[in-house]
Amino acid sequence: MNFALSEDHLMLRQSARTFLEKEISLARVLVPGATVADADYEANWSKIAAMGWPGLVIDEAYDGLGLSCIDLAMILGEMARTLAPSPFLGTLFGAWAVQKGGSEAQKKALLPAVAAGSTKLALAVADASGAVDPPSHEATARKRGQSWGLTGAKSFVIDAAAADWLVVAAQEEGGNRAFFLLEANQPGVQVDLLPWRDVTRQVADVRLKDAVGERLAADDATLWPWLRDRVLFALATESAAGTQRVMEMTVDYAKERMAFGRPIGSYQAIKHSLADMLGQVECSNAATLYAAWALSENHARGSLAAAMAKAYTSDAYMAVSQRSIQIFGAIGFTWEMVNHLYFKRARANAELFGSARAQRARVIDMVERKAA
Amino acid sequence: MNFALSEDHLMLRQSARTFLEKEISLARVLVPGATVADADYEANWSKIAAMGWPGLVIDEAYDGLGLSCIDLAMILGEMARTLAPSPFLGTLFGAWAVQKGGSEAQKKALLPAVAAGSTKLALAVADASGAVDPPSHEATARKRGQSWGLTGAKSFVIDAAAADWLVVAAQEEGGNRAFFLLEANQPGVQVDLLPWRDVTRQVADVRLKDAVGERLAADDATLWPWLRDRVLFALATESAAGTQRVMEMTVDYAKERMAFGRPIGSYQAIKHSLADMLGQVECSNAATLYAAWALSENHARGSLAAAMAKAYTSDAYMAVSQRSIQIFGAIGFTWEMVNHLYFKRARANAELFGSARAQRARVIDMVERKAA
Amino acid sequence: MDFELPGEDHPKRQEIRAWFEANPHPSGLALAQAGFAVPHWPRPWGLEADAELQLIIDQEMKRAGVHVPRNPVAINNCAQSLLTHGTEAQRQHFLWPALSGEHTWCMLFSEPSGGSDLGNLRTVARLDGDHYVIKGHKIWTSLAHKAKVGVLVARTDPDQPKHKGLSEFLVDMDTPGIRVRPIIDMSAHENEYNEVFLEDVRIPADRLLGKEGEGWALCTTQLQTERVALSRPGAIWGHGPSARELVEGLAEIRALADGAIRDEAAQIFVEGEILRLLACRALSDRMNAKAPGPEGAIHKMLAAPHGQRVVDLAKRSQGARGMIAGEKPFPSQLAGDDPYDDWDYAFWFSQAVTLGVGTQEVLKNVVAERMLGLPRELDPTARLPWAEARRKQA
Amino acid sequence: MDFELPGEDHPKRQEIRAWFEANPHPSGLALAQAGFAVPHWPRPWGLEADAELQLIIDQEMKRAGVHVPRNPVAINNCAQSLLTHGTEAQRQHFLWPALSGEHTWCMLFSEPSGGSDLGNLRTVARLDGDHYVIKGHKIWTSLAHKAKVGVLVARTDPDQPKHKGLSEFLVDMDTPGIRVRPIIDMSAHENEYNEVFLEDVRIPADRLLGKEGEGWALCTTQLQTERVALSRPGAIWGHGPSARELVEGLAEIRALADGAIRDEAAQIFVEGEILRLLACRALSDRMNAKAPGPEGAIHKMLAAPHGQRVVDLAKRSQGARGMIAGEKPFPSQLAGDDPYDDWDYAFWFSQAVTLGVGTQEVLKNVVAERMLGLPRELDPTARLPWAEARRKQA
Repeated sequence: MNFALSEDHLMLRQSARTFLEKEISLARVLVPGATVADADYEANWSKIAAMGWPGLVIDEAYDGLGLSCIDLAMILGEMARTLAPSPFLGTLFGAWAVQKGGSEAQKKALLPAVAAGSTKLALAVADASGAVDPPSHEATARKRGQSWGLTGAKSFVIDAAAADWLVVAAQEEGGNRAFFLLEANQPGVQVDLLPWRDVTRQVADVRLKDAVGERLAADDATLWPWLRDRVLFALATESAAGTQRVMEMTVDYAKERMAFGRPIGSYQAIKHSLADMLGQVECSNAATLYAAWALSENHARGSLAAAMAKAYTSDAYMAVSQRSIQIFGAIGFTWEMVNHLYFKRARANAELFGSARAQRARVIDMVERKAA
Repeated sequence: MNFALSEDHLMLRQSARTFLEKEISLARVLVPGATVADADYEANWSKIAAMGWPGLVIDEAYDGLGLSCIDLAMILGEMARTLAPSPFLGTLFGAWAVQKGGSEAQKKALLPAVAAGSTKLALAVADASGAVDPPSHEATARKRGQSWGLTGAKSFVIDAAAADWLVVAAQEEGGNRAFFLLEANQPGVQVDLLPWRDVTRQVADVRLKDAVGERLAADDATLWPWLRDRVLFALATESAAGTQRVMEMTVDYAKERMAFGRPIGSYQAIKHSLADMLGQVECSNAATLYAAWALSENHARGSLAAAMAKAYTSDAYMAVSQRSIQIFGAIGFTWEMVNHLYFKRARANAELFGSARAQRARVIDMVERKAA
Repeated sequence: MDFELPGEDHPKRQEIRAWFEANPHPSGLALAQAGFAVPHWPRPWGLEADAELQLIIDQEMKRAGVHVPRNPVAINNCAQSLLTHGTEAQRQHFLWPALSGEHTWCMLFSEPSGGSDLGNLRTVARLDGDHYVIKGHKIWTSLAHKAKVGVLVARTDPDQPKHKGLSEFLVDMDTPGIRVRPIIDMSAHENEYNEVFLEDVRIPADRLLGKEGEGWALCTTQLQTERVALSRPGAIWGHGPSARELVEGLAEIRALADGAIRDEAAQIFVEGEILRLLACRALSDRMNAKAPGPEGAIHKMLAAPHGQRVVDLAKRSQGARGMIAGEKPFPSQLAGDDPYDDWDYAFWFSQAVTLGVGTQEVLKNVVAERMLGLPRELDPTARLPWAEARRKQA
Repeated sequence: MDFELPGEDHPKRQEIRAWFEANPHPSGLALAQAGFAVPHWPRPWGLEADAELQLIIDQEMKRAGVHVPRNPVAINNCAQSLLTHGTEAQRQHFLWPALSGEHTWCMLFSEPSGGSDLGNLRTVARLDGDHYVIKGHKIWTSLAHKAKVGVLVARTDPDQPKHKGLSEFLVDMDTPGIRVRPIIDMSAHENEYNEVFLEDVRIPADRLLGKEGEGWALCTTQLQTERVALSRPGAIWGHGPSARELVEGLAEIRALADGAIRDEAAQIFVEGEILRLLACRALSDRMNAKAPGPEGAIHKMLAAPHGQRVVDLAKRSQGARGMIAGEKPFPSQLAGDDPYDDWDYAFWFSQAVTLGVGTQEVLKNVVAERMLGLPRELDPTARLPWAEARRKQA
């Protein structure tokens, strides 16, 4: 047993941090009215791709690095610390879906290009209400010889407008649910950017009208639970790392900012808030790393661990990023400071793929089933 | 319009405070192991009866003072400030039931003696689960010529062991629900004191076996909602006044107690807690006085006001009395200090006749019905 | 005690209503001259109205669809100081344009280095012949981008302790040397606040309000909104949606079926109703001629986080859709005239309500110190000459 | 990273299990001599065990139904100081009876006037020939009513600043002049704490532990429980019911059908699981030879209110029945050996967990100052000679 990170993991994290601190700037997003279009989204992707990160979790057989969820957590967390806008997350979700659910041919056709950074993906699960569990099937798939025709609407699709290929949950005639692979650049696919409050992330609606696709090999019943656990873990990892970054910058500010002749961090109201924040950071990190380990090991508690991590980190990130604005005072509420970007990422991560409360409902269901 | 208390009310409150501060002592309850039997329960009653308080809300026609719920709030609040152990509350609940639900003969027979302090009452509504809404009818009533025979069990009956007469909710053969008046001192009535944590209040189980009683004239459907609103208001009034008393003594302590060379009340963690307490006190008082006014006026919002007051004051009293123990530090957790008596009264009041959450459920039901 | 508000047949109400029936579309000047801009002021500006009459006027204006001229800084905060501290010339020059809404006012108080420690401000005003020359940098100035008149606090004597060397001025906002920069906040909405840069701004010496050194007393009085807080239950400083509208909205989208949301909504609803009662009690206190005290602080201490809870639950009820800019949580609740009536804007702006006009921490100190008599926070800089204290901190 | 605890086939585990199979009912002395009382200590007292071996020993003792001798003050807090600061004679006289449970120990630290400011204590020890004479009043002393040995902190030099003039002594609790008075707390349960009055108590000078003036360093070390906190998820300082048992109990009485309770229970469950992980991480840190730091404070800062939430929800699930003394919330969960296993007692005692061994406020200061580097709270009395500081406050 060893609950601590290994030297290798710490080094991986440190090298990612060094790289990102040097390469990523939010300056252009901190201009009022900025959107993700101003966020160096494509340029960041080129840098990230050059590091080989798109292939992190792709098997070595498909030219990836074949790393575990723990390794991924090191790098994904660092990206979330800087909020680095890029199509990394959508591509990651898509790569997971193809790697777990795709046929050998599908994997061979797509994954090496993804690992090389030349192909980007996105995963379309939710409908306009945001519901994902089970995946919405407002989209339907109709068999057309060897291929399928997809029609319907998806929403909250991360990085859809950047993606070359979409992985879409849809319902077959007859009612089976499955995932389908679609080329994004075809007449039947329309992608509309959402005016998303988290301007460091690209999120879009996708409308399909007889779009041509192929079906992933795996059943929905196999693929979705596996995929969902990883998606939740990834969002939790982002949230935990963001929480820690917000705490750190708030502590720094509280040491410097003076009021009535002393640093504001010497007032108990601030001081105790920061101690509470550290507690939330410690808990977020513990929950997330446990999920990373459990998913890496395909442990029986993986689903539970991922749901717990998403539940805890969602609330903690929202609370800490909100408290951070309060401690910075009015300046922390302006567009020109980073505080609001974290606050918005926190709230967006909390809602995507099921809120903290929805995750807690799943946790208690799992615990009851186990007890029964 | 005038949301402030009148001079008359303020004087009534002040005279009650002066009397109680002089006459009531909790010294014998502050000895470890003390129960309500040590609490000068009967002696306090004699003093209170001599003040005419048992007749406060009884109509002048039955030798009472015929005062309103606002007047009552002045005196009941003061009793709750000192936690004055006595059979006042049970007698009040019983008197309300008889006055609203009794026949002219029943009122004539009982109320003058109650007003004079020579007869005490208790109201038995809940069953062993504590449920009251609607009143439990684990007790059944069987017609025996002019009188009724009652059998069954009641729990959480305030002041039952002191009462000369019990007012009992029961179910008639055929299923009608009603309230019945029973002499306590008869073979079919057994009263067992509960080992109640709030040792400033007497609470008992009542077992009935063919006990002889008579039916109150009013229907359950008329009487219970009227009675319930007043019971909730009375408990809320106690809680609001207790909250204020706890805040005051905690503020005093925080000004005197030194740590690290300065009063603990100069530390923001304590100071801000006390400001929060004052906020809770202000809200509790506003909610309670509004309920007092609405019930005095038989206003359409009376039920809503009583439920809101019970909901708010239950949570506030629990929170403030708990925080008080924390601010006093370890000494505040010993039996010899009064803090725990308020904490226990807070929790008992919160649970009796439906918790804060149960009241909130009623509030939102009423709001929805009104909206519909 | 009587919790009924003045009824339909109240004689004063009849009188007011008759005025609005006779003047269905009054100009700002007409409203001001009728005394409706500041009914609690003495004549000729107001009607010497008690709190009840103020409430009636508010209700009747609402009924007539008429608004007081939008000039909150003048009408709620600052203009009243001219009655007691202004010269007759200042009153004649400034008051009617302020009350009629012709001249929008703004408050040039806060500074970037100050935060809660407003008294530590650095802007200086130096007397130079018959002018003051002002140099400094203000921030969080509402309405500066629309204002004709700025009420400015500046340091006239740096060798006094920080609260003693301040003075207040009435500044024409188009004086050369004044530059206004809008601050866009996280809501991305049209700016609420501005920065104001003052670079050798020369103003006539008769624009000094009161005497030199009275600036701190004037501006702290002005920051306590003087006009009785009428029943304003909205989430954002009394404006915008309230807990009642939250519950109606949640009922409409059937969100109250969820037990946890139902309980949370009920809790917020109860809180909101109690805050209404507290606001009415403050009104009664005014009617009973009780002087306004620090209860304003306790009301804001309770109302600000309550308002945040109102808009937060509405936002969470939207799920992921709540992150789409401009998305409305409840279909049938359309935005009214007030920008805060927009639920989405109200949510993203709501972080400000525990920051503006005293942070939540400062309010709790005020409540604990002034209402409960707890020991004051130490301020080692309070008694030193300001310039010396500043050197020490540098 | 590897979150699996040492498995059934771990060789050390086999060895330990064999010992317990050979010694099914070991005496306290046998356990101590086998090194199981303090496995992390050097031989002959312990086994120089690392954290993993300690965990295995804990689990195997539990499996064998055997308890470490109940002497927490000696075993967890104080006796280890004798290894480094005691004389050989002190070690020989005190250690085996302490580790075998023959002599119960108690800590005579806190005083009524002190509260969180322990260093301000007033009990004095005056050297008189070859004895110290002790005079003072201690409070919150666990086990004083059962103890044979008291570890006492007293002031030996009032002219030093408050933390510098303290010394520590090993006191026989049956020395004339010591009177123990039990403190009954709000739970009405058998007393957990005592007051101890010391009236001219004469003890041999060789009962001084370490040197004069080292008392503060010794007692602050002893207050940090030194033995690795193993996976103790109970609500009351690691003992008693945990969040898992709460959820099982609520399921049993069908309370989880209520949406609001279900969500609250889930929240507490998640918190409890995370606290388990944090405890295990501390264990890993010990195994990786990372010195224990202030994480103990953060763990208690999180675990204490968590424990209160566990017992509070259980209590509320009882409704009015929860106010009946001794009433159990969940039918099938019977109390075990530990008194805190009783849900009702655990609830009424639970107010203490945010007070004992550092109040929640003091812990937050420690976390903020020592882990985040925030400025320390001012203590104007810290550097003055204690006697002078005391005169100033009087």
